[in-house]
Amino acid sequence: MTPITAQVLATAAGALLLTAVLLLWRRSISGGVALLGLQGLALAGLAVATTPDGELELYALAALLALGKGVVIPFLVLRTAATVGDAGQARAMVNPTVGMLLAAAFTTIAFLVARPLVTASTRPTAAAIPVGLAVVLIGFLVLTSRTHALSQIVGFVMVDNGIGATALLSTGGLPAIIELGVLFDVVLVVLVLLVLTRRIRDSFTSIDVHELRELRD
Amino acid sequence: MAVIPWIALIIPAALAGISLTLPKASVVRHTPLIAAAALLGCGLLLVVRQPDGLTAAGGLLRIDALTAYLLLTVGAVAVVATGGATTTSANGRFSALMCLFLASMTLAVLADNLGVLWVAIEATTITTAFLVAHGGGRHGLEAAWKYVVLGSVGVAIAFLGIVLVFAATGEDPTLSWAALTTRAHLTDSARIGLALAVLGLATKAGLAPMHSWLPDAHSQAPAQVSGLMSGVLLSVAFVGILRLKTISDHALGVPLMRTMLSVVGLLSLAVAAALVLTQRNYKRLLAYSSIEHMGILAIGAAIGGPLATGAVLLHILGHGLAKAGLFVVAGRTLSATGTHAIADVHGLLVRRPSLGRPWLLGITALLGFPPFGLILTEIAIFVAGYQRGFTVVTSLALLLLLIVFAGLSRHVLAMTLTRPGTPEDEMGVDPASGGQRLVVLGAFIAVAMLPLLAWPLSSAVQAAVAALGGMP
Amino acid sequence: MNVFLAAVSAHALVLALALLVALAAPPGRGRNLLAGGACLLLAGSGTVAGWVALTGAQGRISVPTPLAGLDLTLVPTPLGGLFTLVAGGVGVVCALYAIGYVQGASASRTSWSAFAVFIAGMMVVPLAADVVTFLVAWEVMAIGSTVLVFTEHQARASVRPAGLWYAVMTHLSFLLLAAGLGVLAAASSSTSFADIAAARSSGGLVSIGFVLAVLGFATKAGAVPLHVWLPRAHPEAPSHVSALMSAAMVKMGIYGILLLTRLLPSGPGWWALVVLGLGLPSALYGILQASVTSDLKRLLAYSTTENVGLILIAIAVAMLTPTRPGIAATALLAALLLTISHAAFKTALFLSAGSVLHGTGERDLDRMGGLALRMPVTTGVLAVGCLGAAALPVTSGFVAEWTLLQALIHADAHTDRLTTAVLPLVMGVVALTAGLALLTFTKAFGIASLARPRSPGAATAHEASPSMRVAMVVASLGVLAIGLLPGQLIRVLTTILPPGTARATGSGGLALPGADAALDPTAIIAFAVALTLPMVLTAYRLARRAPRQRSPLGWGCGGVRTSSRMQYTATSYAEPLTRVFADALAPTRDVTVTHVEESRHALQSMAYQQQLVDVVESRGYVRVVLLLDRVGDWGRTVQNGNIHRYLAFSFAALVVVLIGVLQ
Amino acid sequence: MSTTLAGSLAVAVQVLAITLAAPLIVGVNRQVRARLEGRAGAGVFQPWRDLRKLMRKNPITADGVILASTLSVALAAASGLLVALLPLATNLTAPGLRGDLFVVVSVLLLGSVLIALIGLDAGSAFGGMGSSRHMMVSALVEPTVLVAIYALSIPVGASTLSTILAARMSEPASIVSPVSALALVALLVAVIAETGRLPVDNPSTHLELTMIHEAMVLEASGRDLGWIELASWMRMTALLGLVANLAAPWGIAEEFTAPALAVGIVAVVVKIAMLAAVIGVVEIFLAKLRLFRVPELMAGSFVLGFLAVTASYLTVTP
Repeated sequence: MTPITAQVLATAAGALLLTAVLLLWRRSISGGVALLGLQGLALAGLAVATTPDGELELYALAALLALGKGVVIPFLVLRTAATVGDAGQARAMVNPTVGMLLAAAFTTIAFLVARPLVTASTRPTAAAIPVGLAVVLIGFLVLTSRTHALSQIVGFVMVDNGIGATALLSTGGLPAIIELGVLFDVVLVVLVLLVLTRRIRDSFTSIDVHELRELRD
Repeated sequence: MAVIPWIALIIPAALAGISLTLPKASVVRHTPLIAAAALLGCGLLLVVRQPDGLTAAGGLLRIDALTAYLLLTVGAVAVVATGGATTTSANGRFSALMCLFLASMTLAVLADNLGVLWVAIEATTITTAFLVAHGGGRHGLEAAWKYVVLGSVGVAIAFLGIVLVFAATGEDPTLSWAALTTRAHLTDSARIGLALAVLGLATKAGLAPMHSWLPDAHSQAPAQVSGLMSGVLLSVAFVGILRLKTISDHALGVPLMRTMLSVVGLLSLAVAAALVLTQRNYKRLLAYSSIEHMGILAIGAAIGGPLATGAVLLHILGHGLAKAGLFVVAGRTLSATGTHAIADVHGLLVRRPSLGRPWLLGITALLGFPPFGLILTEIAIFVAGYQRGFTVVTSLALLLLLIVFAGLSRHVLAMTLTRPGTPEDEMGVDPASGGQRLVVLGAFIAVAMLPLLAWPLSSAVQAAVAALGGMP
Repeated sequence: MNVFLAAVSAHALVLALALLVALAAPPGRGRNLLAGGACLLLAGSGTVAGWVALTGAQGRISVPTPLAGLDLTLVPTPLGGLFTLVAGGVGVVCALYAIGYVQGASASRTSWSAFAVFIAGMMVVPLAADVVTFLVAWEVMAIGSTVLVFTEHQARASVRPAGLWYAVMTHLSFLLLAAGLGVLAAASSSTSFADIAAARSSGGLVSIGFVLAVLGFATKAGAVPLHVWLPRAHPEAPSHVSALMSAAMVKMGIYGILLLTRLLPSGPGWWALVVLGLGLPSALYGILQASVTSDLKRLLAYSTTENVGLILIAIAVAMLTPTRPGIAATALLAALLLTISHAAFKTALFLSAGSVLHGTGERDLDRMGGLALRMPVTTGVLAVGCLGAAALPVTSGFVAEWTLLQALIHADAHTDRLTTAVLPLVMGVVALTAGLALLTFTKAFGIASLARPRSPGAATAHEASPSMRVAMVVASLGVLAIGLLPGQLIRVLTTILPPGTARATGSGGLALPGADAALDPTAIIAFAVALTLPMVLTAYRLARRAPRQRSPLGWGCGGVRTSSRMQYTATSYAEPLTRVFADALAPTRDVTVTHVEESRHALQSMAYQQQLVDVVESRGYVRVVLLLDRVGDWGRTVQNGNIHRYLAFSFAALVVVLIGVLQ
Repeated sequence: MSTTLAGSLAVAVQVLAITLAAPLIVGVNRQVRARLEGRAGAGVFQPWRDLRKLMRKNPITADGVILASTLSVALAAASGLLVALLPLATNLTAPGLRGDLFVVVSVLLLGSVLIALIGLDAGSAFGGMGSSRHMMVSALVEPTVLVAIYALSIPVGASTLSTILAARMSEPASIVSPVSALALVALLVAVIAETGRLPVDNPSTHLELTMIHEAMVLEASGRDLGWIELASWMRMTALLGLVANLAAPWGIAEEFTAPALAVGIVAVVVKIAMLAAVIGVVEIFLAKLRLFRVPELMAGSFVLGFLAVTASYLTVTP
């Protein structure tokens, strides 16, 4: 672990956590998507930092990650946000201050849970695993508290970024085929959700997911 | 022997391509049935040939007695679901997605590498998203949205689990199930990994508390899709849980999975019991009955031992066939009566015998009456439960099963028997053709034959149980 | 070729034949004859198998299933053989009766095949040799009877709730058994009954298993408080089915409890009190409800609960007196005799009730009357059945209750304090039950067949068809045969009872060395005939000198009109009893008075309406159903369609697992 | 002379004697009551004269009455059988006819059922009312009779009446023991209720709402009424004879010789007559109980029987 890669690792992990918290705080869609792009790039940086130098195809994988998570997904979401129209303020189920407190609580839980992982792992990057878990939990929080369809998609991608980060930190990256398969699946899921959002927009006239309550027992 | 799994994978995928490109509607309408028949054929071939742990595609896929048995189940249920249902607006896209859905389930069954298993399960969610929304209008969209969001989030948790299991393999990292089962010691992160993986797969298996998407998705999806999902997709995900349980029992000892599966099983039974009692929609009634049967399977897996595990595998086949047949009949009832509500449908047995009889027959199979095979498997699970010290869990399960029995029979009787004195509102005709009715009847007869087919089935089931490492 | 194997395989073949005939035969008389004949053959082959098992045949049949180590095995035992024999005998009579009786829905393909499955199920239950086979056979019996209860769902709206109660309570019985027998199998680590008996295991777990299994069997036997399905399902099922259910299926519950006493012989003292606690209320509450109801089939159903109560009391006495083997054996003999005698007279009663329903179209006693003239054979059978049920001399009921009384009387105080306190109480309850049974069956026979018909249906009653009459007469002959010659029956039962329990005396009488008592019904009959001959002769001579004269008007203190409404009905007959036992029955009475508009003092009309509902059901079960409905409604509010709530469920599960696994 | 033949002949003689004596006993009872009420009374042999008159008259039955004639003869036969089973004039019994506790009670109840059916068959409101009340009373009486005789059988160890009587004759002290006293009082109350004497039912009344026994036989006439009256008198005599013998067992014929039998018959008739006279005197002072107070009386007598049973348990030395 050369000092430079350690430095890149620290900044990337910090960026990941920061973007996650900011996403929870900011409520506008366009702002959120930008932060999501940033988070994708931070994840790519993390990928670069955790690969032992000289593994050429791993660098290619990191590039693909950056392209997928950093550029393609935000672009798609923004395009749908434009067509959908009222991209403005999305109502949140939980007011920001409570959101922040919950984020703090989940981060402590993440650190508590990750303690055995960190001690058990022999990898130098293991210390940063709690960051990945924290991002997963915060992503879940965004998903559960936002009523806007697109912000739910953002939440889902955040959860995925968190899991990717945990994977990179704890194992230095999954085998290439699996990594590619996962990325391909996530992109496909986002595409499906966006198509559904556009259809909901046509038939429900609003994409406030909280209104989707007709199917009940 | 090695080529069969490839056939099982490629045929559905190829058929998907064909149904997209070929203009002839008559062929495109039946491509899912052809794919299902192919799967059934491969399954039968594999079961007869008794493979013993052959790997293919560089260790990503695996063919052993368990996969052979599962392939047979997937094929059989798929034939019933696609063969029995009336494909009304079957355009190319619908058939293609159905074939892709079958292909992804086959991949999930054949997967040896946990990562491939995850990708396949996620693929099933993606392919079925638009199938659920197909023709359902507003409700279809709402069901699809909830299905995709909840399904993907649940499966993401599974992915986090798999990642931690991968981290726990320490020096020579491997995700191959066969290798993992031989690993004696795994680091502590395997505990969290396996627990999260099982929780994630429990979402796709429809186990509580991750079950909320299931009633909406299964009640809105067209008949053959919900038949397939309820019949075999839940079971494919459940077998994933069984595979993870084998790793956990081997590496971490038995208590972890016992407590987790017992709790999840009892929760599922409780949810099913609570929501079946005053249910108003008969397709949701079937969905909750699926949750109940998955609860029984979870408790059977928690009990472990060769008897209970054999019963679980046999129960998967029996329940899959019966549930697929029932969803198909429910679809036909919906198109005949035009209403979801139980209260609006009465006297099916007399006014529409072609709907009433299979409906009552299938529900009798689910309630656990002879001559259907589910009675035998449930008794085996209860007896094994008591013998392996699960006295409290099994007794609670029995109590909840009684409540589910009461709820289910109350609603089904209200639908099938006549209410003397109520005015006869008009009821549409049953759209199914003779062939489709025969397929459904054949499914129920197959479930009835299960306890009698001791000769061919017992060797297949015992081999599958052995493949699972005998479940200590 | 082992005899038992031959009998059971013949039984299986005939079942297949019966199902084939039921499904293939042309509707109408053709199907009734063929399917009825096949079911007759089926029950006959079952009786043969029972007889073979009873007379001590050996053998073992095991059918493999797809699950490893789970074979369905049948092994003949004398006790099981007796119950198969009883069920088979009743099955033969009911199948013969059904040929003439069934029409419309009860003659459909499903009814006939369900009838065959029901008979086959009951034949196999007593022969099952291990827990799994027993439970599967139990459910075969359950499905057969449930389908049959629903046959007439198009005719009456009350069939569906009755059938639902029946299905759910039967499933409760199945689950209790699965739990009880499962625990017993776990305690002795093997599912076969022989091993459970050999293991002689004891301890807390076995007690739990015993209590659960007894409750399961009591539910099927219809013992209070688990009896609520019986008065609902029996009146709604076709008569030949309710006869089979009441006479044979209920006995499978009794067989189960007897099996338990054989599997766990050395149980603690309080086990007997559990069985007694089920027996006493069943006997008293059952006959009380029977005495006040006016629906004939509901009356017979409650009388089944009463007889089950008496059988349970006999079994409890057998369990209470281990130190006095003579008394315990006599009590066990009493239980067996009560079972066989109840099977005989209850079949006769239900078949005659069916014939009355067939002839008059009425089920309510208040609308019957004068059937003695119009339906002589049915009235004769009803008379014999009622005599048997009221345990009056020369019938099977009399012999059975006599044996029970001997066991109670001679179990004197030398045993322990427990029996000293319990026995007088049991004696009082049995005596009161016998008294109320007397009133019930006097009412049933008197109101139904004597005096003037109370409804047009009763007035135009026509006798039953030949096959029904033959079946009814055979059943009543059974009652009289056991009543007159109990000695022959004792010779058959020796294989079950411990040696020296009872001896058959010369003229077919019965001697109980254990309780040093003897009964010779033929002698009593001989003396009675000797007495009546001179009286009949003098009556005949007097009749020639002073012939009987008929007059349209009765005396009735000089004011009687000849309308049939002046006669007492079943409800009014039981009115004094309802008043005496008002707090146990909780009748709801309301009198609605409509005045003439002009003045408050002149009455236009007055209506009296009394409603007697089963207290156990209205106070206990209805509350449980309401609670379940509230749980259902609460469950539906939880699943309210809000995606955020669903996501919160998943999130909470994730956090719980994370923390739970932390450790 | 084999014992069976002797026993049967003795029982036949007893039945004949009691058949002839029964009207006499009723005559005595009525004569005593008449004298105490200041009336001249119709003489002790009036019941025989009534019987002869009834047997010769033409019976009239209304339309719709089906089994009147056969039931009345059967009732007489049942009473005859009851007399045969009870140890009245002689303690000897035919082999099959050992007066076992349950057999006696069953034959007694057979009589009750037959007369209830006669009441129902009459087809009038009074017949139904009488029959319903009679069955309710006999349903509540049966536990008392069974428990009372059961209490008496415990010190003796056998439940046949003849052995109980023989045991009581051998040691007279047991007659005045608390067990026997309680049991006898309970049995007496039960017998009074069963035979329809005051305070349960007024035999001489024709007031529609109060009569129980009379209501059932309201429609009977001619020889039907004759058979029924004879049967109920024989029943009353037999039951009173049982109570009398249990209280004072002496004089009963032990073996089958002419003098012993004669003494036995005379002794039992005298004892029953005295008991009938005592009942006659007591009835003068009693008013009829309201129908729904009768269950309390029955409950009281049952408790007496129950106490007798528990008392007998305590005194029995293990």
